[in-house]
Amino acid sequence: MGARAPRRRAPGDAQVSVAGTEVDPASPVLPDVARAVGADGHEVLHPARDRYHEVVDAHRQAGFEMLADLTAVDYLAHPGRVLPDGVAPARFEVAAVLLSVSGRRRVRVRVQVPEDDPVVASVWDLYRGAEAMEREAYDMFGIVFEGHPDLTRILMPEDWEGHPLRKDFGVGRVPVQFKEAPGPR
Amino acid sequence: MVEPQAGMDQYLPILILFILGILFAGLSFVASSLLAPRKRPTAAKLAPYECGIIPDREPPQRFPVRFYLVAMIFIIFDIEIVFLYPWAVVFRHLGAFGLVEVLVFAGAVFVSFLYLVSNGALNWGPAKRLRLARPQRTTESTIARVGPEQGPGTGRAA
Amino acid sequence: MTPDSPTTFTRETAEGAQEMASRAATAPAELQREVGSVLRLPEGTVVDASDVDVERGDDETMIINMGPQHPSTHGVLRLMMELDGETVLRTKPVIGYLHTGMEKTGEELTFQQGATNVTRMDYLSPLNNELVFALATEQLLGIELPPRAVWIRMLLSELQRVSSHLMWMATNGMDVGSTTMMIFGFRERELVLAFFEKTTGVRMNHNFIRPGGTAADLPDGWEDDVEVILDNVAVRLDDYDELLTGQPIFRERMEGVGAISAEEALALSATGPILRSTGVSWDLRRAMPYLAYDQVDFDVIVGTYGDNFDRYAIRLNEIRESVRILRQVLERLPAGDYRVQDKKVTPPPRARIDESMEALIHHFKIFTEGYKVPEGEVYVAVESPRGELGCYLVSDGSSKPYRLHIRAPSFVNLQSLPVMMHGGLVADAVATISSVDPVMGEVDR
Amino acid sequence: MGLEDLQHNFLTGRIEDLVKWARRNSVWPVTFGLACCAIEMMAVGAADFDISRFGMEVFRASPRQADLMIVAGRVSQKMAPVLRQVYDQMMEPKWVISMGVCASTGGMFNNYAIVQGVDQIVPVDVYAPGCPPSPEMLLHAILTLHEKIRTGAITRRRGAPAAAPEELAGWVPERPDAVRLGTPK
Repeated sequence: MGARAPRRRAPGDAQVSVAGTEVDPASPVLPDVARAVGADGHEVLHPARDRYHEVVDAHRQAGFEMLADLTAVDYLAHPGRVLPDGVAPARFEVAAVLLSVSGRRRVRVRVQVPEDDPVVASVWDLYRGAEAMEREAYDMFGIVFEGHPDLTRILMPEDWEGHPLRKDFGVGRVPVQFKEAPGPR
Repeated sequence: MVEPQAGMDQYLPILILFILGILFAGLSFVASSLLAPRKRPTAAKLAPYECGIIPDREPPQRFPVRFYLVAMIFIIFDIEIVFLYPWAVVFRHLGAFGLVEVLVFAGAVFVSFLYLVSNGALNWGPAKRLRLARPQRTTESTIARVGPEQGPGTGRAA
Repeated sequence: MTPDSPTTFTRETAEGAQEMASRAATAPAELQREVGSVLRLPEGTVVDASDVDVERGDDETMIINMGPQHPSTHGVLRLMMELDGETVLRTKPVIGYLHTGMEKTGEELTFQQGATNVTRMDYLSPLNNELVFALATEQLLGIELPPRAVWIRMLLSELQRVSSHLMWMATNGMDVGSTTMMIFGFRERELVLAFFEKTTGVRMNHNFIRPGGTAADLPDGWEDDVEVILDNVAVRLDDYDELLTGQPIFRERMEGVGAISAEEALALSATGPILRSTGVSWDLRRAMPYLAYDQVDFDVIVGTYGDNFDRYAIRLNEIRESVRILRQVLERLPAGDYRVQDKKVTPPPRARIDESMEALIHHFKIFTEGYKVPEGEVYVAVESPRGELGCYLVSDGSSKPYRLHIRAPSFVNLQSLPVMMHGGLVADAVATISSVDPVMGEVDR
Repeated sequence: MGLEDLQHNFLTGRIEDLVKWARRNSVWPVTFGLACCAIEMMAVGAADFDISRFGMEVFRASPRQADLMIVAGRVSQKMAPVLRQVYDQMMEPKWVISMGVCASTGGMFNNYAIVQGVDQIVPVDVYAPGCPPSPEMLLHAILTLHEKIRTGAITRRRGAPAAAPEELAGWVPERPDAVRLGTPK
């Protein structure tokens, strides 16, 4: 009688050894990827844009089960940030925080995205949780994620022009009545 | 035993009831057109309410058959009630025979209801339902408390 | 359509590509993704489109909006659901109806003012937002807090967890049909809010936990206020347990509904009660302790089946754990000053301004231009009642954050909704939304 | 006893007063909780601040059965047309309370995403200040509205456009042409 339930296929061999032995995810050896240690003590990686997907996949194999956060930053008006040598600073930067539940460790992967073609590989096929985060990064910064199943706006209305969190997008302040209200117009 | 009134006037109460019904229905129409504020219904008020979204696709014509099954079950019991009314009027005369007779009638209708339910007419159960082995779960039985000694990721509850 | 019809509106509420298209209009791969039957492909297998039951014609199913204005979507969440009768086949959340541009406003305000903006994101536990923003700023500044400030923050964030879970018990009871639970939950929550009003001055949006400690010390006599709250809540919890757990209707709607497996939860980055309900014991207070959680003894509650009933049991017992933590905090809250004494970061007390010129200059500088935070970027995460609440803060050396991104647990947990609701009834969908406990303020930021 | 000491009661009341008295005591709000103010609105509905003393504890979900819309929270650009649609679908007589500074004037979020004041979309009767307004503040706003219903004109002043008071006619657009403000550059 009820609708025939589509056969629920067990989603793949779980990379996750959730129970049992505690996997100590030694960071996978990645030859030419610049490393640094962030202010919060987490390891920070700066792969090149084309090696970004490969680095994230290596970490997933090494036991980083969850993608905690994925966001983007627009460094247009930034005076100058400290980058390990050999990493060319570009305007946009995508920062992905990978979390290892069994090893209790976090790693941050920061990849530079140039302004002229803001395209970077999507990690949705590795972590299903990246879908909404990448849509938000696309909506707010206009960074296109290749391989994303449905890259549409998520927060702004559909017919909104421009990407609000870019530094050259005005705050959109409505000038208030009293003359000297602080903040740009 | 109440002496039944002679001739036609035993139907008088039914006539009065009929007239009152019509009066009430007519009056409510007239009153609402008089008292209600004079407002032309705007397009928004005519549009179906869909949580604030203006529907751009027209509502589906075909509804799943389950909704009609519920209607059919209602009709079965509705007819049963209709037959109970005349019985109720004269059940004092019928005495024990009337009681048995209506019980048999109700039993027959109930059998049809049992057939419907056994056929799954009321079974709208979700396709995906995790049938659990343990019937009586309490807020203590279903969880495990991981103390500081066990590391994370290993606290697989029983 | 009468001339009065607002033709301009028909276009405006439609969200085009963000909405769910009918089956004919979606590609098979996309349809299969949305049906959620295949979450993560094992390597090397190719899924043929026919595997998904797409033979349903378009007119058999109905796409409805459980839309922005709906009593049971906990705020302005819009769920587009494809129904076959009462069974939910596909779900697509459409969000953004409460987008407030807080991350853009965050770049406008100085670090001193930042807490007022961040505290309005997750309005069921505002103090946790302020806590994560303060921890991130302090890590960039590299300052060490006096112990009293650390323990006051822990006291407030645990009380906030109690009030947030009580609010969840109330609205979850209402969604599943028990209005008594709504009244019970709010009655206890008023006790906690009264304490917050006495300590921070307001019932919500406190702006009390600031970088460098807290805005003020605890009012004297706060111990017996907290004592009253803890005794009351501890007793009432057994009433809730008795009221709800034995109820056949409550069990029917909660047991076995909205189940998710550990692999799916990890793949969808779900954290908090949703991840713990699947058996993975991951609580940031235990795994990556911050503040003084490693000196406090408490248990992490872990579920078994990952369904609604587990999440209900987890939240109910987490209130008990928070009460246990609060009792330990009551005894061991150290004395001392409640904020760091570094003149550059925390403004001087009001009285000193009249006496010393230097204090006046510091006060003036902090409140007008704000203190400069060294350049750098940092990611800090705390355990909010809904999961991992992270703050990715980039500073360019000026007194305003260059980029403030808050990793909202509800924003990520909403992605597991389609997987949980797939195949259930519409009534189960209501119970599942409530068990995910999304707060739209932090989802849309 | 002369005419003058005839107290004002049911017999001597005018139909209009009785209708206004009835409307005042059973104003049913539509659930329009948006953000933090919605939590305070629920607290008003709960046991401590009991709104059912004024016959209002029934929060109707559908606008067809509601008379009062309490806009509780910040109204974003994406939500504006939805708010206008729900307002249009409410039956006359209907009133609007703009709860909180975000609804009344955009509050502290003077940026691209928030409609700076809900009175640009729907005509508002009572503004409740506060962020969020404490339950007592909302109750005060509700009592002000009750007073306004009791003493106001029986047919809504917006019944016929001509009847709108002069000073408000120009400023409050009864029928705004485009609800969504253009994207500020």
